[in-house]
Amino acid sequence: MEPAISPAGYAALTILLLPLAAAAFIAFCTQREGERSANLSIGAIALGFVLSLGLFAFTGDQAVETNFNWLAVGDLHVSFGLLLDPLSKLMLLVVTGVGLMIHIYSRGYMSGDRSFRRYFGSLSLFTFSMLGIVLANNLFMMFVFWELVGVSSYLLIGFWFEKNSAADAAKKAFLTNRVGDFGFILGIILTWAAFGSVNFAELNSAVELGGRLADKSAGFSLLAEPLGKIAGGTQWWTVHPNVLVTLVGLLLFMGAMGKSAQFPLHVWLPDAMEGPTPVSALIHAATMVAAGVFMLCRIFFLLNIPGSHALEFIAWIGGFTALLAAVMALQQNDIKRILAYSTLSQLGYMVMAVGLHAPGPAMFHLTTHAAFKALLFLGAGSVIYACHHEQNIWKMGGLRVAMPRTWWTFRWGTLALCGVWPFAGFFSKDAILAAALEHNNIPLFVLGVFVAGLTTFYMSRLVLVAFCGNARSEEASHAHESPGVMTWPLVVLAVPTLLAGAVGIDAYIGKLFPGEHPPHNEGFLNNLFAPFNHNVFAAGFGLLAVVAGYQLARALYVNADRDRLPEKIGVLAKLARDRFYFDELYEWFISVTQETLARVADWVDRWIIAGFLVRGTHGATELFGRALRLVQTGSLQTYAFLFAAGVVLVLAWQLLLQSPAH
Amino acid sequence: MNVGLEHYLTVSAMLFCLGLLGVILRRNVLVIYMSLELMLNAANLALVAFSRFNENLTGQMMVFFIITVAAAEVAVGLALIVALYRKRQSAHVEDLTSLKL
Amino acid sequence: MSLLSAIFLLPLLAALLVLCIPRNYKFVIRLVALGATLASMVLALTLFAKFNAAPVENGFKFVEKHAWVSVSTLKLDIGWHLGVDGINLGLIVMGAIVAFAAACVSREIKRLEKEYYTLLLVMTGGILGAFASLNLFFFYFFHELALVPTFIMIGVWGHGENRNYATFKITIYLSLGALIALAGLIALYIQSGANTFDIVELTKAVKARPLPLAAQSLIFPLLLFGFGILVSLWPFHTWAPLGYGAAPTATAMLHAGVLKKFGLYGLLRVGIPLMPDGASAWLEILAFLCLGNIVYCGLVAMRQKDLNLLIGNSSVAHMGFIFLGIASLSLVGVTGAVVVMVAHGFLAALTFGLSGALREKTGTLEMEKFGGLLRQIPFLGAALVMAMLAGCGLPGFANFVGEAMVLFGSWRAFPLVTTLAAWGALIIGAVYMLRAVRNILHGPEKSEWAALKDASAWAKVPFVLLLAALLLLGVWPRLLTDKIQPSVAAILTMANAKTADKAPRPGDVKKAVDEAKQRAVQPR
Amino acid sequence: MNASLIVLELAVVVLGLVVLVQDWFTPAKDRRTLGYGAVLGVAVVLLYSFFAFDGTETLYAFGNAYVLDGLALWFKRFFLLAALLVLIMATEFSDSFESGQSEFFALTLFALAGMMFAASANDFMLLFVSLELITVTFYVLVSFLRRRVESLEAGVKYLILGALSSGFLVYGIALIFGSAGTMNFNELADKLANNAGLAHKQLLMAGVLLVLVGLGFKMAAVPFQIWAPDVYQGSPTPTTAFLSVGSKAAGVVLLMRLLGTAIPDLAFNLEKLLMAMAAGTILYGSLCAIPQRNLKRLLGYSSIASAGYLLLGFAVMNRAGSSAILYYLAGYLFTVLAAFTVIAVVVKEAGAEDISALGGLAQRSPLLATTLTLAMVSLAGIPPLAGFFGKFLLLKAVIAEGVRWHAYYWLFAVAVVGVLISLYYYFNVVKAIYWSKGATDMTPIPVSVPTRLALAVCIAGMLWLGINPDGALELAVEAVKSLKLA
Amino acid sequence: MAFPDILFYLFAFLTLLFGALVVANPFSRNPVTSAMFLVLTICAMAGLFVLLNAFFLAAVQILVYAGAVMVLFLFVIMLLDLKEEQRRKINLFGIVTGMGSVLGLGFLLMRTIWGGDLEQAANPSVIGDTKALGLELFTKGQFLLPFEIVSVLLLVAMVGVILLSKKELK
Repeated sequence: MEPAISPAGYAALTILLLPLAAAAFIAFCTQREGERSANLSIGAIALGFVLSLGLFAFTGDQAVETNFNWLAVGDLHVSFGLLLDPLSKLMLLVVTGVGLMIHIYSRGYMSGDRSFRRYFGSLSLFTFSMLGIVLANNLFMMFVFWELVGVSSYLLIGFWFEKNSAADAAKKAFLTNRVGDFGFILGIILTWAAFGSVNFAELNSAVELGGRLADKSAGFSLLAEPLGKIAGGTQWWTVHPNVLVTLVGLLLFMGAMGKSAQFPLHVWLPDAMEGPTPVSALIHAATMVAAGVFMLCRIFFLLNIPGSHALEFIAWIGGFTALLAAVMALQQNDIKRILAYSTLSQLGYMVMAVGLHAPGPAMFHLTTHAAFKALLFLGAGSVIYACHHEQNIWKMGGLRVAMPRTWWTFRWGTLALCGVWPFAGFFSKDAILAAALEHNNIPLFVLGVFVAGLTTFYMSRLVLVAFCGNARSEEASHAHESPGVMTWPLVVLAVPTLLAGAVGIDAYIGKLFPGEHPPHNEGFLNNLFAPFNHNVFAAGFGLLAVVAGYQLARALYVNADRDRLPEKIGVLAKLARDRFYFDELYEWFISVTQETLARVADWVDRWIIAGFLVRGTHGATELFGRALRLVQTGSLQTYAFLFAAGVVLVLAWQLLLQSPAH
Repeated sequence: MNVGLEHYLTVSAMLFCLGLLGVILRRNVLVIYMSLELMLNAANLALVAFSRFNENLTGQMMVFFIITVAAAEVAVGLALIVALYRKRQSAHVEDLTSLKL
Repeated sequence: MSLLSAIFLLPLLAALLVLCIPRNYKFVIRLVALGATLASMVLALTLFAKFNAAPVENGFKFVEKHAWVSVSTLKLDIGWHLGVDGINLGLIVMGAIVAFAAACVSREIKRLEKEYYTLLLVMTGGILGAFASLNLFFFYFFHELALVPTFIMIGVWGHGENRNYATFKITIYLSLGALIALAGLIALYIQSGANTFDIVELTKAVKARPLPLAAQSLIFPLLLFGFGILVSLWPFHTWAPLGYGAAPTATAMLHAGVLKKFGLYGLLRVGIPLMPDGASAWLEILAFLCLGNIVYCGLVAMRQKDLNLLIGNSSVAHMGFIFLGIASLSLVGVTGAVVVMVAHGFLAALTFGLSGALREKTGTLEMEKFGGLLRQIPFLGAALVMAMLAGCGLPGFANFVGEAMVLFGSWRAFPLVTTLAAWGALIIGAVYMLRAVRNILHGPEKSEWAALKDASAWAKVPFVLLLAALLLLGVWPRLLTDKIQPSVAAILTMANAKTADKAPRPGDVKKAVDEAKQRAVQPR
Repeated sequence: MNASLIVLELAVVVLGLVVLVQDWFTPAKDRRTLGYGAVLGVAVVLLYSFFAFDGTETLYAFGNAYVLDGLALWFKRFFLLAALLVLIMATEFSDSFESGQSEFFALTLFALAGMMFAASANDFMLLFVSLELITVTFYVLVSFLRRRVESLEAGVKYLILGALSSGFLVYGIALIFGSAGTMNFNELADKLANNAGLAHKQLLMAGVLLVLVGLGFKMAAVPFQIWAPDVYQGSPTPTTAFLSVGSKAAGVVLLMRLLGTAIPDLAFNLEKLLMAMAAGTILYGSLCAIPQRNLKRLLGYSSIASAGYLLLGFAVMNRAGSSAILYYLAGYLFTVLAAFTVIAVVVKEAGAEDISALGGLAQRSPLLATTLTLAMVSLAGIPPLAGFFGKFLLLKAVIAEGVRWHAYYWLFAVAVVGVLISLYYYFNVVKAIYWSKGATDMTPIPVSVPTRLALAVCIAGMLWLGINPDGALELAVEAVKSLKLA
Repeated sequence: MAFPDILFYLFAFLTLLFGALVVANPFSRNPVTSAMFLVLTICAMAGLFVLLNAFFLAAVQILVYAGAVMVLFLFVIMLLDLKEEQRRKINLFGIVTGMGSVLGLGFLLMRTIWGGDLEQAANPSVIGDTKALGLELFTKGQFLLPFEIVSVLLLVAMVGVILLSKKELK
C-alpha cells in the first residue's frame, strides 16, 4: 500500500533527511575536525534551501502528500507523512533560509569553542526536527518532531552546560515545553478518539463534512461519553459538543503555548538566552517559537469548528502575552533579553492573529518576523562578540561608529520590528491589526496598537543606548566590527527585512485559508501601498504608535547614561524588571504542589509502605518467631508438659469438636 | 454392678494419668522414668483387659513384647542417665538446659 | 536442538561448562559467558528475522513439543512446549540482547568470577526459557530458575550498605509474588477441567467451555497480584528500587530489563484471555493502581539522591504504562504495552548499565557528588542523556512509541487515568530525568573527577547495542508492531468475547463519516 | 509363610552383626574400613533390592503382619540409600568418637533394619516393635558423644520424650485393639468397612489419635515437635542426619499405612486435624527458625517445617497427596543429607556449629559451598532442584482439594507464608557462605573422596528429581497404589 | 458383690495408691521410695492380671518387672548415690497447668471408656496361661517376626548400655 512517491516528495524527503544525515555523520564520523563538521552542517542546510527554493518555484499550490506507513495498529494509523502545500513550502523557505544564514554566521561566532563539533551536530539535529514539524502531514508526526525540537533546543540552550545558568535554562525550557506538550498529546488523543484519524487532510474533510451535514460536530459528540466519565464519575451524562470542541482546541493550543512561549508558559524563553546567540536567533526568533503559530495555522480548521470558542481564548492569550512581554521588555538591560521579550511580544501578535480568525496574517508576520528578528539577534550577537561577551546595553554605547555594518543592519531590523513603512514588519503587523478591526474586536485592536507603541519605545531605547551616545565601558570603547562571516549574513538578512512585506507573501498564504479575505498579489509596488488602501485605520494607528513610541524613547534615552524610566512609572518599572515575578510565582507554585506531592509520596514510600507495612510485617514475623521460640526452654519438664498438652489438645479437638456425627 | 471391662480400663486410664502426672511434675529423671514405666503398665493393663473381654490372646502377646521392649529401654535409659550423671553430678531435669531456644 | 530451544539452552549448557573450568582461568570463563550470550543473541535475531506474520494454527511458530511428566493417575501432564508468537518474540530477542550486554558489563566483577558467570548464564537461560515456554509449568519453572541467581548475585556481588536488607526483601517479595501466581496457575490447571498446563490446550479448553465465574474471580486476582508483585505493581513496589540499587550491574539489567516482564507477559498470556470476566472486575482497579506506579513512583523518583534509586523508581513507574495498556483491553493499548515491555527492557538495561559503569569509575552514585561529568566522559554522558531522554518518552526511542500507543489505546476506557498517566509520562518523568542529567553531567566541572576516563572501546559495545535497539524500534516500530498485532488481536478476541463492548470505537466514527460522505455525494 | 521376604532386613541385621564381630579383629586405626565395608554392604543390599523384588504385587508374610508391596519397597530403598549416605558421613565423622566407631556403624545398621521393618509393618505389633527398635537405637546414637554433655543431654531428652510418646502409642494400640479386636491393618480395615458402628466408636478414634501422637513424634509434627531442635543440636551430626531423614520417614510410612491401609474409612474424619497440624507445623518450624544461628538446630526447625509440608499430603488424603509425600521425601533425602554432610565437615573443621562457621566457605571449599547452597535452595523449594517439584506436587494437591473445600486455600496460604519465611533463613545460610564478613580462617578444607562421592550423589539426586521427575514420580505413584486412597 | 470383684477393687485400689505414691509421696522425695512403690504397684497389677486370667503375664510382670527392671532401677539409684531430692522452689504455675492437662486427658479417656463403645463377651473364657501364650507365640506367624526383632532390640540395648556406661575409653 506504499503509494508512489512524486519527485516533490523525494525533494521534501531529502530536505528533511539532509540535516539528520549531517548530524549523524558529525556524531559518528568526524572526530576532531570541527571545520568539517561546520561545513557538513552548512552544506546540508544550504542544499535544503536550494531544494526548498526549487519546490517553492516549481510546484503548484496543490498539496502533495507522501506517506510511508510508520505505524498501523488497530484504529491507529500513523504514517511518516510529508505534506507539501503553500504553508509548508513557505515555512521550508523560512527555516532553511534563515537557518542557512545563522549556520554561516555560527561558523564565525562559535569559532574557537571547544565543542564546535557538538554545536553543529545539535544545530543540524534541530534543523531536522524543525523541518519535520513543517513537513508533517499528521498530528502524531507533528508531535514527534515537536518533541524532537524540544530536545534539540534543550541541547542547544544547554550548550554551555558548565554554566549553571545555562544548564538550568535548558532544563526549564524543556520542562515548560513539556507542560505544553502534555496538553498537545491529550488534544491529539481526543481528536483521534473523535475522528479516528490524525491525518490533517482526513481530519479536514471530516470536519468539513461535519460542517456541511446537519450534525455539526459529527465526531465530537462521541467524546461526550468518556469525558462525562471524567466529570461525573459514575454518572454518564452528555457534555455539550461545544464544550468538547473548545476543549480539544484548547488542548491542542497548549502545545503552541509551550513552543511559542505564550502566557502562562512564557517563562522559559528569556532564560533560554543562555544559549549561544546564533541559537537564540535560530530557535528563539525564527523557527522553534514559530512552530506554535505554524501549528495553529495547520490545524486552524480544528480550532474553527462551528461552536468552538477556542479561538477567542487564543486571541486573548496572544494579546495578553504581547502586552505583558512588551511591558517586561521595557526594563531589561541585557540586549538579548530585550530581544527575547520582544520575540514573546511578537509571538503574542501572531497568536492573537490566529485567534482573530486570521491565520494568514499570522503566518505573514511569522515570516517577516523570522527574517528581521534573526537579523536583530545576529546583530546583537555581533555586538556581544565585539564587546567581549558583554551583554548589558548600559555598558555599551557608541557602537555605531565602531561597527558600521552591524549598525546599519541592526537599525533596519529595528525599523522592521517597530513596523515602520516600508519595512516588512509594517505590512504583517498591519494585517493583524486590520484583522482585529475586521472582527470588530476593538479591545484587541487598541491593545495591538498600544503594544506597537511599546515595541518602538523599547527598541528605540535599545538602539539609542547601545549604539548611540558614548561608550560606557572599556569593552565598548575598544569594540570593532565583527568578521565578514558574521556580518555578511546580516546583510543578506537585511534584504528580506526590507522587502518581504510587499512581495506577496500574504497573498500566497491566503490561498490556504479561503474562508478569510485573501489579499491579492498585485505586484510589488501596489502591494507597497495596499495596507493604506485596505484599511487605513489600522495602518494609521500603527504608524502613529510608532511615532509616539519613538518620541518617548528619544526624550528619555538620547545620550542618557542611566535609565530614567523608573522614576516616571515607579513600581511598574520594578515589576517589569522583575518580570512580574512569574518565575518566583511558578517556583512557589511548583514547590507547594509538585514538590510537596513528591515529598509526601517519598515520605509515604519510605515510612508507610517500606517502613511500616513491609518492615512492620517483617518485624512482626520475626518477633513472633522469637516469641514462639521461647517455648523451647530446654527444660525437659516443660517439654513433657507441652507434649502432654498437645496430646490433650489433639484428643479434645477430635473427640469433642469433630465427633463423628455423620 | 459387675466388674467389667470399663472398670479395668478406668483403672488403667487412671494409672496412665498418674504416670503422666509424674512425668510432668517430677524433676528427678529417674522418677520420671519410673513414671513412664507406670504409663506402660497402664497400657499393659488395658491390653490384658481387652484381651480377656474380647477373647483374643493377641493383646497378651502384645503385653509380652511391651515388657520385653520396656526392659531393653530401661536398660539403655538407665545407662544413659548414669552417663549423664557422671558428667553433670545431677539427675535433675532443671540442670539439663544447655540445649535450648 | 531447535532454534528456539537453542536460544536458552545454550546459556544453560555454558553454565555447566563454566562450572567445569578451573577458577583461575578467569579469561576463559568470561569468554565462554560472552560467547554463549552472543550466540544466543545471534540466534534470537535469526529467529526474529525468520518470523513472519503469516497466520498459523494456534498462532505459535517454531513450536517444539515433548512429553516431560505425564502421570495419568494423578491427572498430571506437564509437557515441554515451546513456541513464539508476536508477543514473546520481541521479549526473547530483547532478553537475548540484554543478556549479551549484561555479560559485557560484567567486567566489573572481580571476585568469585566462576560462580558469578555460572549464575549469570543460568539467569539468562531461565529468563529466555520462561518467555519461550508455552507450558505454564515451565514458564514458572524457568522464571524461578532465573530468580534465584538474582537473589544470590545481589547478595554476593551487590553494593551498598543496604545490600543485605535489599537481598532479603527482594527475595521474599518476589517469592511471594511467584507463589501467589503459582497458586493461580495451579488453580487454573485444576478448574479449567483440562488438566493441563499447556497454554494452547488451556486456551482451547477455555474457548470450548469458559471458566465458571467463581473460578475466574478467584484465579484472576491471584494472577494479577502474584504477577503484579513480580512487576512491582503499586503498592508492592518497594523492593524494586532498593533491590536494583544494591544489585550488581548485570543483575539489575537482566532483572529490571527482562525478568520483570515475566509477570506482565503472564498476565497477558494467561490472565486476560482465559479469565475475561474475572478480569473485567479488576481491570478498572488495575488502571488506578497504574497511577500509583506512574505518578506516585514518579514523584518518589523526584526525591531520590542516588542515581540507582532514581532509575529504580523510574523503572517501577514505567511498569505502570504496561499495566495501563493491558487494562485498556484495546488493540492499540495492549500492543503498545507489549512494545513498552520490549522497549523498557532495553532502556532499563541501558540505564542500569550506565549507572553501573559510572559507579565502577567513581565508586559512588550520589548525584550531589557529581557535576559537569559530560566533559570528562562524553560517551557515557551522552549515552546517559539519551537514556534519560528515552526514559521520559522522547520520540525516536522505542519507549515513546509504546507509551503513546498505550495512551491512545487507553483513553476510551480510562480517560482520567490516561490524562494523569500522560502527566506522569511527559512531565514528572522529565523532571527527574533532567534533574539527574543536570546534577550529574551538567554544571561546573569538579576537580575530584578531573582524572575520570571515558569508557574504552570494548566497554562501549553493550551501550551502543542497546541504544541502537532503542533507536531502531523507535524509528521503525512496525518491525515489532506488525508482529505483535495479530497475536494481541487473538488474545483480545478472547478477552472481549464475553462482554460485547457496546461503546463506539474510533474506527466506527470513521466508518460513519465515510458512510455519510457516500450519502452526501448521492443526489438528493 | 513366605519368610524370604525379609531377606533385605535380614541382610542388614547380619551386616550389623558382622561389623560388630569384625570389630574385634580390626586394629583401632583401621576401623574406618569397617565403615566403608558397611557402606559397601548397604550398597549391595540396595542393589539387590532391585533384583529381588519389583513391588508390583502385594506380598504378605508372617500372618499378614508383614507386607511387601510397592510402598514398602520404595521406603526400604529410601532407608537404604539414606543409611548409605549417613554411613559415609559417619565414617568421616568417626574420628570424633573416642570409642565405638564400629558400634556406631552397627547401630546405624540396626536402626536401618528397624526402619525397613517399619516400612513393611502391617500390624500394630510389628509397628510398635520396629518403631521401638528405631527409637532405642537412636537413644544410643544420639548420646554417642558421651564426652559432650550436649550429646548426653540430647539423649536424655530424646529418651524421656521418646518413651513418653511410646507410652501414648502403646496405649493407643491398646485402645484400637480393644475396640476392633485385631492388630492387623487389613483386618481392621475390613472390620471398619463391614461394621458401620465401629467407625463411630470414640474408643477407636482415641486409639488412632494416640497412635498418631506416637507417629507425630517421629515426624516431629506439631504439637509433638518440641524435642526436635534440642536433639538435633546435641546429637552427633550423622545421627542428626539419620534422625531427620530416616526416623521421620519411618513415621511417614507408618502414618501412611495407618491412614491408607488400616483405617481408610476413618481417615476422612481426621482431615481437619491433619490440616491444623500441617499448618501449625509449617508455621512453627518456619517462625522459630528465623533467629536461629546454630546450624544443626536451624535444620531441626527446618525439619519441623518439612514435616508440616509432608502433613499437607496427608491432609488431602488422596493419591496425589500421597505420591507427592513420597516425592517430597525423596528430594528431602538428598537435600538434607547433602546439607548435613557439608555441615559435618565444616563443624569438624571449625569446631563450632554456629552459622558464622560457614564464613568464607566459598573460598575455602567451593564444592562444599556449592553443595550447601544447592541444598538450601532445594529446601527453599526453588527450581530446578528436587525440593521445588516436591513442594509443587504437594501444593498442587492442596489447591486441587480447594475446589472441594475452601479451607484448603487457606492451608495453601499458610504454606506460602511458611515458604516465604523459610526463604529468609535458608538464604541466611547462603549469605553466610558467600558474603558474611569477618571470616578469618581461609585455609582450604580438605574433602575426602567418599564424601565427595556422597555429595555428588546428593547433588545428582537433587537435580535429577528436579529436572527429570517423570520416572521418580511414576515410582511414587506406583508405590502408593496399594493404599486405599481416593 | 462377688469375691473376684472385691479382689478387683482391692487390687485396683492398691495399684492406684501405690502408683500415686510413686509419683508423689508426701513423706519422702527419695527416688528409692518411688522405686519401692513402683515394685508394689507392679505386684498389685499382677494381681489384676490374675483376675483377668493372664497368669503367665502376671508371673512375667513380677519376674521381669518387679524382679529385673526394678532391681536395675535400684542399682542405678544406689550407684548414683542419689540424695533425697532437694526441695526446690515449687513451680505453682507448672503444677496447675500440668494437673490441668492430665485431668483433661483423664476426662477424655473416661469419656471415651464410658461412652458405651465397649463390646465385651458376657462370660469370657480366655485363659492366658503359659501354654496358650507359648502356642500363640510360636505357631502364629504374626508374632514370630516381632519376636525376632525384639531380639535385635535386646542386642542393641546391650551394645548401647556397654557403650554408654563404659568408664574408660578405648
